Amino acid sequence: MTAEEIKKILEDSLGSKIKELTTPAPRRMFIWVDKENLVEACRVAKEKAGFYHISTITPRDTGDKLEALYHLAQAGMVLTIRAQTDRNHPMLPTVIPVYGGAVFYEREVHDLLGIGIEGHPDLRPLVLPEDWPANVFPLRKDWQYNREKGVIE
Amino acid sequence: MDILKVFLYILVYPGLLFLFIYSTFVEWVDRKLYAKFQNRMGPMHTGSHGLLQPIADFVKLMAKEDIVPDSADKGLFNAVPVFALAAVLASGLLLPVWHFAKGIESATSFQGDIIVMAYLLALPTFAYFLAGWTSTSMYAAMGGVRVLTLLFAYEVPMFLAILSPAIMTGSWRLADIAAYFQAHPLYMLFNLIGFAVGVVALQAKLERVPFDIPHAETEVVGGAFTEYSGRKLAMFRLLADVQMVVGAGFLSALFLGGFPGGLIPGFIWFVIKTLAVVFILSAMRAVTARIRIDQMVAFSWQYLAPLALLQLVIVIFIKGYMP
Amino acid sequence: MGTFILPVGPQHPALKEPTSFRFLVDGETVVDADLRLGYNHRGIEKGAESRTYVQNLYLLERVCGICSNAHMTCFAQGVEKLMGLEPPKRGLFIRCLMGELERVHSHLLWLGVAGHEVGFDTFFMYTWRDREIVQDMLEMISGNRVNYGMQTFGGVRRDLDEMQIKKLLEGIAALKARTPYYLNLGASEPTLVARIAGVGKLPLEKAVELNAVGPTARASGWKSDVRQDDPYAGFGEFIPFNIVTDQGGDVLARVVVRAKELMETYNICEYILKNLPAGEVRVKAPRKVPEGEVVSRVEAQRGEDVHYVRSNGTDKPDRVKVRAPTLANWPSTLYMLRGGYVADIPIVMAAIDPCLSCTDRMAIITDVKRGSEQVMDWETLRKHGIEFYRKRGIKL
Amino acid sequence: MSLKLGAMLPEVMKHLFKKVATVPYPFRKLTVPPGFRGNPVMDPNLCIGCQMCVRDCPSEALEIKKESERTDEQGKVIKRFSMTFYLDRCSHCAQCQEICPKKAIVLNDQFEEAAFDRGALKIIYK
Repeated sequence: MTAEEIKKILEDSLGSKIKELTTPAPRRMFIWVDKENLVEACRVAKEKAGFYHISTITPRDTGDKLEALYHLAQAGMVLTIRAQTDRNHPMLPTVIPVYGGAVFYEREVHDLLGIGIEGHPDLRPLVLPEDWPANVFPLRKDWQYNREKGVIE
Repeated sequence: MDILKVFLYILVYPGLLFLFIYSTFVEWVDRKLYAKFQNRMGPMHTGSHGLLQPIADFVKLMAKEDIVPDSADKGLFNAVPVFALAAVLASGLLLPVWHFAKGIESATSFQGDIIVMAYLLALPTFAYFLAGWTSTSMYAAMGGVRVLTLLFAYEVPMFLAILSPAIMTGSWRLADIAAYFQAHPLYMLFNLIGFAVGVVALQAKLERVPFDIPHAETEVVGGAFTEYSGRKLAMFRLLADVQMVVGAGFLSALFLGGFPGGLIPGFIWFVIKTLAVVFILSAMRAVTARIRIDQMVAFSWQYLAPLALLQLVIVIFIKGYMP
Repeated sequence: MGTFILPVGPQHPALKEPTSFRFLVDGETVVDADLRLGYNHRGIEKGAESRTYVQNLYLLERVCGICSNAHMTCFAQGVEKLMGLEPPKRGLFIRCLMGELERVHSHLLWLGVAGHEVGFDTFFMYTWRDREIVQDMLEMISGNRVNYGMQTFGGVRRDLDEMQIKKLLEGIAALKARTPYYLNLGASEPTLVARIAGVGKLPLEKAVELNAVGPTARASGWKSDVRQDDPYAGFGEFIPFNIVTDQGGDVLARVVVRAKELMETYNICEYILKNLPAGEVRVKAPRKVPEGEVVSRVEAQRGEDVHYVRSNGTDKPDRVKVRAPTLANWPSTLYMLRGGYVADIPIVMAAIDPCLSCTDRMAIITDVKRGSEQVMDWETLRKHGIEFYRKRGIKL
Repeated sequence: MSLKLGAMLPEVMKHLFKKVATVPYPFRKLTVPPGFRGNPVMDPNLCIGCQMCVRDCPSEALEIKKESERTDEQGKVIKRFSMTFYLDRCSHCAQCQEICPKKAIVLNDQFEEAAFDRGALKIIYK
């Protein structure tokens, strides 16, 4: 499928739900949707546009908001769906019903940036230890770790 | 004089001292062969070409911390290795290596010693199970259960296989069987199937690849020995080596015509024949992958046991028409 | 015996790296499997935000030892796109060559480990002996055996000379002769085949549904390969290659796929070395990166490796996200393990070629004498360690 | 692919008479190919103290300090710099060698780096 075809399918199916669509590089496409429309966008991407594979989910702290980037892939194209949520009650819907392989990525998102995943069956910590303090999320920009330098005297 | 001979027999040759030294040597041979098969060097730096490495390993383990798990039955946990080692060392005394045991029956060579020997060699297997069970560790328990499952797979073919030379010679005494085959060397050829079954069953008894299922490290860590350390583990390790020597000697006495010619030639025959068996065991270890427990049980009952039975039929047939 | 929980890891002989599985086991059958990661989490993504791009190059190389070059390539080519650099053709060819040589070493390593997991140590020794050839080749090119450090922004750091190319061709010819010989021997050994055939079945639809990547997906018959789907470096344009698939979906199929991929990789290496274009190997890269974001993908030997880099106009990135191929394969591994035998756990886990690149953890140390559980953080643990050795007369 | 019991046996037997592939390593030293990335060695005569290596070192293993400063007969200022190298942090990436504009840092062929004393891992070139 060419970039134009994919673009047409997405625009036809999602319409005004797409806030922004860019193609910064060949074989790369970024779309921005509201978090309410995230699952629908994923479903359209998988069922109509042929994005069978979820590469990963990148959670990111933009400063005033938290966002998650869903990298979907098929032969010849990588589609990134951007969804943002506010910092105080970060919450995103789960995409597991569409992409079964997203289960570990969503747990990682929950672990490291503290974005709640609505509808996720199992949100135990995945990479952080069980005794990690609550409400401390290492990948947020306000979390700093001051490493002590080990020096040989 | 006889008393002295008995003491010599129990303590020196073929008793404790000899079995200890020779089993470490056999372990060295096994490791070296295995390494050579794999294009490696094997042990090199303790003694000439690593000859003392098994002893060094043993001494090192003896010096290590000895841990008993809190929830284990301490008495049994401590007794099991000693008991198992004692059983195997006792079975070593029954090997017909010294000429004075040949003519007359004695405490170490009597009618039915072949059964006693098979029994003593089977005892460590139960000890392994008990060791696994008293350790109260998940891996050890699993290893223990696997030990018993394995036992039911190889023990029947093993017993059927050792039955055939006994039937052929009409004696239940190792020395008699060996003497018979020394007198009629060609009859050994009729027992080749039995020997093959015996070697495979011995490999399973020794729990070596492809039958090292009870302590397959990538599956159940150390199997029944997971919780054992220090002296007790050293005893189990020594036990495995002694078992290999005695098992190889047992098969040689049964199928390969024993160790004729008195003290010195007998000793040389013993070394040659046991090393030959050990060579086969090492080669078997080098060319196979570990099979699963269900595959092992299926293999024993589909191939090993029928082969052993076939051997029995052949022997009975020959016996019927023998001059 | 009833059902009980069998812990495998974080330390277990079947796992060469720390990860923790909990298996609900009924006798010898696995009923359910659960996974816990993070024993190796070093906070690389956070660390990358406070380092310059050049420093990050080497930091990200150390995400994983075996696929170091794949991570480095992925990061380097992503940042190149942000910088708007076009590496010279010779540089791209050498970049591909490194990737393929790394694939050779990794697949040979894997074959050996697979042999070891089923107790076939002879096979393990032979494949690892042959792996030395490719390791020496990599050492000769890059000056190191594991972290090659060959990729940089705008090309590669070292060039190949005629002597090296000759030696490389010789080495590949030797491997090309040896690999099929030993694989045929292994494949005709009944005990080995009995252990891997029909074990760890992953049907095609499950592989796609659970988003498996790399040889795991290809062994289920799914023709996906980043080198073809999303060509990078010299692939697609200059360097021809075939994708190997198999329909089996079991461990045997994964062995077959990797074995055929090895042969294919030898051909790619030969093609690269014989058609190496002349010219420079790198262009000069700026220190600051203009604002932007990029998704970079590389076909590592375990499958698809994804990096997301976002720059903010300074010499340090705003966000770097790394997704190593193994994480993508865990859901399908858990699927494969359920319903199998305990004895098949190591080989099924090994079959996806797991590599766990995952922050320092708090350690719990139980003081045996006092019988109390003492929670030590990293710093106390370090001091405890130093004190422990000092008491024993070792100066630190 | 046909199954054969003991398929590896001939191969294994052949190896009984082959030369071993392993080396008794600590007793027989190994050589490394040219271009090996060992420890950085700094030549104080060449260093101009630009701190490029310190800035680029991913593991913060280098420190460059000014040792002395003197003015020669022609009135030219000659500075000498020393480098403190922490071997315990070095990751042998050779970035310092690559970035050095005066080629003052070269990586040697040392690869046996273990020491009982941590102090031995702090190396000063001046």
